[in-house]
This record gives sequence, structure tokens and C-alpha cells, in this order.
Amino acid sequence: MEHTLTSAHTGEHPRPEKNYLNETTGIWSWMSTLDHKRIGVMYLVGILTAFMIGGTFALLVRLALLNPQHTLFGKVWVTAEMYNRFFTLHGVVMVFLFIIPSIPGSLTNVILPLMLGAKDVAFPRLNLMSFYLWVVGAIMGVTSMIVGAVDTGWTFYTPYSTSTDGTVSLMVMAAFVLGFSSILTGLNFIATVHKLRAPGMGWFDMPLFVWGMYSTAVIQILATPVLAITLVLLAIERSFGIGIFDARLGGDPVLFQHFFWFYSHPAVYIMILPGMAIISELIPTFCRKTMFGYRAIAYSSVSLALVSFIVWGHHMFVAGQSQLANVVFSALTFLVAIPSGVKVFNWLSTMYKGNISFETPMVYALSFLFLFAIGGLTGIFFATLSVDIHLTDTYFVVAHFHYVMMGSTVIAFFGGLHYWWPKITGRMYNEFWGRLGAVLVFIGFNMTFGSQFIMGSQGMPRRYFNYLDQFQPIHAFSTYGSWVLGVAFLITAINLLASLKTGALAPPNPWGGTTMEWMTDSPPIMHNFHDQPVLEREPYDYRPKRVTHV
Amino acid sequence: MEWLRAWMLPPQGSEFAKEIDFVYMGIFWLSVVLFFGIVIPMSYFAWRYRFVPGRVTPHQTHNTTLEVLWSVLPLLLCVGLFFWGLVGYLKYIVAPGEAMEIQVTAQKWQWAFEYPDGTRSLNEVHVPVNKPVRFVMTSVDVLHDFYVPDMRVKMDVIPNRYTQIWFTPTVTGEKVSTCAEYCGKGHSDMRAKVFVDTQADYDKWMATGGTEYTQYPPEEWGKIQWERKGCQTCHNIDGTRSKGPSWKGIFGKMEKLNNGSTVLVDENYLRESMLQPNAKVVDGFEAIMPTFQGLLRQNEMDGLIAFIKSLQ
Amino acid sequence: MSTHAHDPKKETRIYVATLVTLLILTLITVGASYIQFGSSTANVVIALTIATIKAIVVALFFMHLLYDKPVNALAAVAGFLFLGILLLFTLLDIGSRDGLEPQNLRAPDPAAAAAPAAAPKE
Amino acid sequence: MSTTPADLQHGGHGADGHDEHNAYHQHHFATMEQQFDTSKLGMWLFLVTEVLTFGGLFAGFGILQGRYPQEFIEAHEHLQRLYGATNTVVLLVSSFTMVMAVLAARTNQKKKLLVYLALTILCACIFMCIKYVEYSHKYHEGLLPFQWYSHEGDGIPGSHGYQAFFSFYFMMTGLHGIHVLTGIGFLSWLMVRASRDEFSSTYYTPVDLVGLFWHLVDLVWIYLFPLYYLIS
Repeated sequence: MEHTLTSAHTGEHPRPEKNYLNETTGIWSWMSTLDHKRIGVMYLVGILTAFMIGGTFALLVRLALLNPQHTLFGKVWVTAEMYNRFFTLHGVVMVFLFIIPSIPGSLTNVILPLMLGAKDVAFPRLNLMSFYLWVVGAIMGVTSMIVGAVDTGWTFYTPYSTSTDGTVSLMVMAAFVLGFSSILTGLNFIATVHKLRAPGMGWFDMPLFVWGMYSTAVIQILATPVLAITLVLLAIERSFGIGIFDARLGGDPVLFQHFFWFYSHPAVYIMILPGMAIISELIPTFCRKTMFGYRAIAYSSVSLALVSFIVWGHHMFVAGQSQLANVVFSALTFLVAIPSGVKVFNWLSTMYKGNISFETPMVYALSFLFLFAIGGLTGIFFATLSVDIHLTDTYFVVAHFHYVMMGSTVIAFFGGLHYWWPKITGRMYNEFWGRLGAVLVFIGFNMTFGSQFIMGSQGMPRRYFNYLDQFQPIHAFSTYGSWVLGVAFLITAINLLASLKTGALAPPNPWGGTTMEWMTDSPPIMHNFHDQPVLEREPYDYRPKRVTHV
Repeated sequence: MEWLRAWMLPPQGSEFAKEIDFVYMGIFWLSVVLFFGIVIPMSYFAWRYRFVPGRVTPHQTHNTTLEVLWSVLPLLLCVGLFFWGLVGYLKYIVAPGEAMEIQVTAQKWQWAFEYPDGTRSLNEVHVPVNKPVRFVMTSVDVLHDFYVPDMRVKMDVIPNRYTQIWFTPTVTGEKVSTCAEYCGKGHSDMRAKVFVDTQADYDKWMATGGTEYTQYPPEEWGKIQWERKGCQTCHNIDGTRSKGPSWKGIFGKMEKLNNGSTVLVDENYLRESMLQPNAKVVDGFEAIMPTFQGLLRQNEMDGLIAFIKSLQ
Repeated sequence: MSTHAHDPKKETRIYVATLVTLLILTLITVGASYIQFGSSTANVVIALTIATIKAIVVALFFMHLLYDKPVNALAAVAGFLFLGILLLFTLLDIGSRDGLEPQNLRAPDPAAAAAPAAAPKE
Repeated sequence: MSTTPADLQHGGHGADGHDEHNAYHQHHFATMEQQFDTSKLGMWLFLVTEVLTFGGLFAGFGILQGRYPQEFIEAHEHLQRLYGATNTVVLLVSSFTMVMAVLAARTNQKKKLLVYLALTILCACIFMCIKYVEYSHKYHEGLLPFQWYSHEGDGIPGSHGYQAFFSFYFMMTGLHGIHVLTGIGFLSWLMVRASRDEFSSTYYTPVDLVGLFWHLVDLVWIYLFPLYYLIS
């Protein structure tokens, strides 16, 4: 098909009759499966559903801001209460149900054991439990949306969250359950990486994707429990009154923000590190060139994970945190720039003198580099204390974190989804529509969020239902962008779904990748490999005399 | 490049705003340089090294010099930026001692301002130009945030605590302050007008005592004054006797005075009683009421009279 | 230490010694609580120090960290280290707030809070 | 791979292949030793999350103590040191019996294993009984958490500090108590499995893991005891 650009490798095994998708059949064989690939596929279905729900709310938020009168075809269709619920649900669904479990739960679950040459993750039963916890959390979250609305914003700041009406406690407990799902995933990956590497695979022979996911898992383990207990305290505060966060009982609302951001800042890296991890796979594969600065990228993943724990206070520069703490957190925050920069420069150097082709995943990867550069550089504005005062809590923040979370992570996720789609499903998708989707996502994204930088600088606060008329043109432009985004994701979804029926059968290694997941069939058999793979060469070795094995 | 700054940032209402903008534009241009430093090589490589079947790529694993360079240079840059930001921040947190202090009380969804002399206003604050002003803020319910984009200042307003913000306005005119910390349904409507006045205009505005009285009907405004100015310590409104006569039903009555004469309780008598209370003292009461000359503004007196009228 | 694992008798002796150590430390910490060490902070610090010694003893001997794969010890240390980070930075804020609060504030005027409440405008 | 003490814990049976036939060997592990190490690492990671969960509560408690120092000192007078100290000793002894149970499992001593497990459960039950007595005392005195706090005659009337102290007291000892109950459940499950001869020197992972869990429960109490009962 369209992948004629690449020198497609054919596997040594013919496409297997029996693979993990059809080895056993029936709903129950899926629901009770312990196979990491099947759990990953179930996660994929789940998180993409969540993405659709969250995306719908995003479109509603943008639509509500289309004009200051909030009219559609001449009629007012949305109230401030509805708007507040829209953005809260958009935030909660996207953060807790989609982006945090997205890459770890779906792609990593399928790919990480394959990359390590392992037969499964360390604790398959725990893996399934983590998925069901996600389902329970999702049901609780959706229930709280239906039976009563939540309008706290995804940050649940006290004392608003302890005093507002609605089913905040249920939503908070949903986030609690989802936290445990995330913890179990992380625990599983750490144990897998430590103990289940293929014979001969040392730490520095692991693909960089594994390094990224390992760092992510470290954060999941160390940060999420604090969020869990904080949310429990919040729910108890709300229902019974402890007097720790709620100012009406003499509590300290800023303390809640400390506990919350102790998790939620590292959580930003639970979101972005997997994105970076995927890009570190895409770039060498489609440049057909050895990864430049392998160790630097590996170390930068780990150091980002660690540094992410000591910078949370930069969310609170104007929140009533002490001025000394502000200064300390500002200084520490700048540290984040260095490992991020190291990664970008190494990716660029890998492209230098490469042999670069532009299949859909690579289009996403280039799009990532562009958007992450913006997302990262606009972060400098917030680390700088004096400028932060003006920009924080405005649309500049909204734009910045969407460039990082959506422009980087979601783009990388879709890059990775296209990259591993043949491995997961055994089918090739249509390259033309795939690329078109990627380009449209890029355009729509920049329209939607690029414009918000300007609004933020001009002083438009976030979470605003009514706004000054002067912002109307930019708001409208941003809303049009969201429609382009919607169409782009629709094209992508149709293309991928259609490939399940009409796509060409995928060869074991359609892109010429060098990591171990390409050494097994597409889709893989139940226990991944016919024989235990043994690592013989370092990863990303594109020198011509490459010996294929297995 | 002034047009660019003017397009991206709000008008500069204070010296502080100019400083912030300078740093902002500095980081902006730095970001532009770095952004193109990434995107131009990326685009060039993508075009120059586009796919050719069979081409062999070099096996470059790393280059220590380069890697040290692109770790250390950003680090130095960051250290510089940190201190640049710190300088502005120190100005933001330390208000000059002579700054006028305005108390701000935030609640869902309005801003109440109180001046040193007790003048209050709602959702509207007047400050004199070129004089430092300090806002001391607290909230009575949830978190709010006092944000004046033109001054580039912003600070959360927290229940049970005081936070402060200050600026020296340099440009007269009407500015807007908005709530920047999400506080519920009326969050986006929680705006206050910040008027930067010339000294003359400011004095004139202060003389009228703010705008709070326009928020209430006169009787209600009078009741508020009855509580606030301390009338209630001596005058009951339920007909019972206190240190002074009760106000209930007093309007329109003939009162016997301690000098034996009688007087009709009308607007003029009430006004006189506030300004020269001991001129005509009702029989049976001591002449203990202090004068409210200079303590009551016209609108406050009008309110009190309307209030007394309503107590029939 | 590797001989330790081979010999159940020796191992038992180590466990008994551990238990006795822990009981003695419990006695000390109860005793110390009856003595005033200057300030109540000093007492808390002493009590927590003894508790930490006990925790380390439990982790090293009962939980076998002394003989175990280093990665398990690393996990344990990381847990406490990051808990320390949470405490350190939170206390950094809370501890340094007072001195930097605006000084000489006027006492909150109850009327100031009550007045806007009297006129709920939306 | 260098020989580590953990290998030796298996009595040398770990790596030499004849555990391929062990019924508990899961397909995705090459050896029983790898499986054991992985399980143990997983357990440690879980314990780390436990430490941080309790840690959040400890942090909250510490901060409230800073805010209400007088009230906290007064409130802790209501807790009986004797009960706290007894419970500390009970838990330490149970930790000892637990570690002996692990040793017994590792050295194929079924009878000893059962006895030590039973002793551990006994200690846990004693702990819970004393806890029950304490809780009922508090209940009768109105020293209850949250809005149910109804104790009369506090030194600083109307202060929120007393309620905050007992809220945290009940939340933390309650969460700890739930862990003790969970531990009793796991220990009983171990006894059932042990009586069925399921553990041996080649497979005693569950005993070891429950042991780690149980020591953590002890470890948390080691901090709870001085913080609640001994501050003065």
C-alpha cells in the first residue's frame, strides 16, 4: 500500500493463523484475560471513549465562548452554571480518565513487554485489576456527571469545592479510584522493567520508550498516593468537616493546593514523559539513523521525573504562598528546562544526516517537535516570577498547558497509535487519510490554542463565561479552530476503524524498526514470541550489516 | 516593536507594568530565537535528508562536547532569567511605607472597598494618580483573585487571611479589575472598575463618600448608617427607651423639650439634632449626644432621615 | 552476612535481639515523654528520632532489607525521601509566611464583612 | 549475576532449574527465583505507596499541630498511654512472630509456621480489642471526630483544635485499624494454605509478602504511638 517508501521487512514467520486477537473468542475471554496485549486493547477502547466524551465537552466550552452573548442561531443556549460544568467535566475527564491512563494503559501495556522481549508484564492479574479500577472510576465519574453536576474545575480547590452543591464527593472518589488504577499500572511497569528484560538486555540496551515509561511509573508510584489521601481528606472535609482545608472551619485552603500540586505537578510529567518516550521511538525509526545521545535522553527522562517533584509551588506564586517559597520554587522550576532542552536537541541531531520519510507517525513527530517547542518555551514565562504574576490564571496558562498536554502528549499518542497500529491490529491504515488527519490536527490545534496566548497576554482570565467584547474576534477564531480539530480527529478515527476491515495485512516490521516488538508477528501470538528473543545489539543500530534474529 | 507589545499586552497603567513588559518582551524574543533555532534546523533536515532508498546513515551515537554545551548554556540562561524575574518580583511584594491603604473584602461575587477614613464603595474604586496605593484583601467565602491587567498585578484573596497588592498608577482613566481565581457562577462577572483620578477628581469623589449609597434605597441606607455610625447604642427602633429617645414613631410628633418648649420632629429638627444635638434636648434625657458635624455626609443624613420617617 | 540466611538458629537469635532492642526503645520513648527537654518541640523531635530508629531496625532486620536486593531498599528509601520532600516544601511555605505577611494590619472590621452581605447583588 | 543473600534465602534451590515443575510457577517468568524477586519488588513498591498515603495524613496532622499547639497537648491527655504502650508492645511481638513464621516457611517447618501465624493473629486480635476499649472510652466522653465532637470543658472553649485532633486521631488509627484487619484476613488465608501444605522452601512468596505488609503496619504504629500518645 502506501508504505512503499520504506524498505518493509518481512518477518521470518508467516502471518500467524492464531494470534492474541483470535486465540480465544467470546466476550468473557476478553473480560477475564490476563494477556497484556488484550488488556492494552481494552484500555485503548476505554480511553478513546473518554477522549471522545472529554472532546465533546471541549467543543461545548468553545462553542459557549463563540460570542459574548452566548447565542447560537440567535438564541441563548448556555448559562454560566452549564459552562462551569462543561469545563470541569472536560478537565476531569481529560486528565483523570484520558491523558494519565492513555499512553501507559493502552500503548505501553501492549508494547512495553514486547520491547523487553518479555512474555507479559510482571503482574498480569494486577494489570487486569488496574483496568477494572479504571472502569469503576469511569463509571463513578460519569455517574456524578449525570446525577448532579460538578462545577469545581478539575483542581477541586477548597473552599469552593467544600461549599458548592453537586456531587463533588462522588467525583473526587472517582479520581481516587482512578489514582489507584494509575498506581497499579506504574507498579507493574517498574517491576517488569527491573525483572523481565530479555537475556542480555542491560539497562542501557532498553529502548528509550521503556526509559520514558519507567520514569513515568516512578512518578505514578510516588506522587499518586498523596493525591489519593488528599482527595479522601477533601471528601471527608466536605461531608463531615475536619478543619484542615476549609477556611470556614479555620483550615488553610493553600495547604490543599500544596497537597494537590505535590501530585498534580508531577502528574504533568505522567502526561508528557510518555509522549516524549514515543517520540524517541518515532524519530530514529523514520530517520533510519542511530539515536543521537541515547544516554542523555535516558537520563533526562529520569531527571525530569525527579525534578518534577520539587517545583510544584510554581502553580501557587499568587496563591498566598510565602514569598520565600515562591523564590525557591521559581529557581527550581528553571531546572526543568535543561532536560527538556537536552531531549529536543538530541532529537534534532538524530534527524541530521538521517534518511527521513514522512509516514503518518513521522508527521505527528514533527508536529510534536514544533508544538512542544512552543509549549516548553512559553513555560519560561511562568517560571519567571514577575511575568508570572501577570500571566498566571489567564488564557496564557490555558494555551501553555494545552500545548504541552495536547500539542505534545496527545499528538505523540496519536503518532504512537499510528506507529504501533499494525502491530496491535495486524492491519495497515490508509496513509493519505492518516497524514491528512495529522496535518489537520496540527492546523486546528494551532488555531484553537495559539490564539489563546494573545488573549492571555491581553489579560483575559481563564474559566470566564462572560468576557469583554474586545476578546470576541480571538474567541471566535479559537472556536473555529476547535471545529477543525474535531473534523481532524473524526477523519483519523474513521481511517483507523476502516483499516480494521479494509486495511492491508501488516508485515511484522512495516517501518523497519530495530526494537524487539518488531521481531515478532503482527499481531503477535498469545505469548508474544515464538522463541525467547536475546538482545545482541544495542537499540537503534541502523548500520547496514544488521543481523536479524529470532 | 512597540506595536507588537501594544498588541500583545494591555495598556501600561503603572511603572511596574513597564518593567514587567520589558521582561515579558525579553523572554518573548528569546523564545522566538530559540523556537526558530529548533524549527529551522528541523525543517531543513527534513528537506535536505529526505528519504532516498538505500541510503546509509552515519552511526553517530553522541558528542560529549555538544551535549555539555546544550546543557550548560540553557542552565546559564535560566539562572539569568531567574534573577531577572526576581528583581521585578521584589518590587511587587514590597509596598512603599507611605502607600495609601484600601481594605478589600471579596465575596461571591462582588468587591467591597474601604478607604482609611471609612468611606466605602462597591465594585468601584478610585485612586489618585502617581500615588502608591496598597490593597489589603480578604475574602468572606471562597478564594478570589484581585487582578488589574493594566497594572500587571494579581493576588489571590483568601478567607481567614490577608494578602496584599500595591501599585502606583501613572495614567488616569477607567481601568478594570477582574477576579482571576475561579469562584463559581458569577466568577466572570466579578469585576470592579478601577478609576485612576487626578488628585482633584479624587478629592471630589471622596467628598461624596463613594458610591455605596446608590446600592440601597434611602431607608435601608439610613438603617445601615444607624448601625455603622453608632446611633444604635443610644437610639432603639422598637419603641423602648434607651440613653436617647427611640426612633419608632418619633417623626411628625410634637416633643416636649427640657427647656419646657415643644418642637415638631421634622426633617429640619432631625438634621439639627445630628449636627448640634444639644441645642434642643428632649425632656427626660441627658445632653450626652456628640455632634456628628463632619462625620455624616449629605447622603448619609438623608438616609437616616428617611429611615426615621419609615419607622412608624 | 550471607551465612545468616543459612542458619535458622542464628537467624532466630538475630530476631530475638531485634525484638528486645525494639522493646527497650519503646521503654525509652515512653520514659522520655515524662521528661521536659526545654520545649515541646524538643520532645517531639526526640520521640520522632527514637521512632525513626525503631522503624529502621524493623526495616533492616524484620523486613530483611539488610540482606535483600538493593533495589528493594532503594524503593523504601525513595518512599521516605519523597515524603520528606512533601513535608519540607510545605513547611517551607507555612513556616515562612508569618514574617512576610503585611505588618500592622487593621483588625478585620466585622461591619466590612457584613455590609456587602447585606446587599447581595448578582 | 553475583550471588546475593536473597539467592541464598532460597537455600540454593533458586536458580538451578528443578523448580521448572513447581505448580506455582507462572509462565512469563523464566525461573522461580525471578518470580519471587519480582513479587517482592512489587510488594515493596506497594509499601512505598502505603508510606506516602499515611505520609499525607502525618503531614496534615503535623501542620494542624503547629496551628493548635495548646489544644493538641490538651487533647492528647485524653488518650491513655498505658493502652498505647501496650498496643506498641503487642504489635512489636506480632512482628517478631511474623518474621519467625517467614523463617519457618522458608525452612519447611509446617507446624512452626502454623503456630507463629496463629500467634500473630492472636496479637492482632489483642491489638484490636484494646483499640475497641479505647474507642468506646472516647465515644462515651464525646471525644469524637468531625462535627460529632461533643466534649465539654475544654481549656480553650470553642476552639476547633480539639475536633481537629480527634478527627485525625480517628482517621489515622482507623486507617491503621483497617490495615490490621486486612492483615488478619491475609494471615488467616496463609494459615489455610499452610495447612494444605502449599508452602515450601521453594515457594513461600505469599508468607514473605504478607510478612512485609505486617511489618509496615507495625512501622506505621511506631510513628502513631509517640505522635498521639506522647506529645506533651
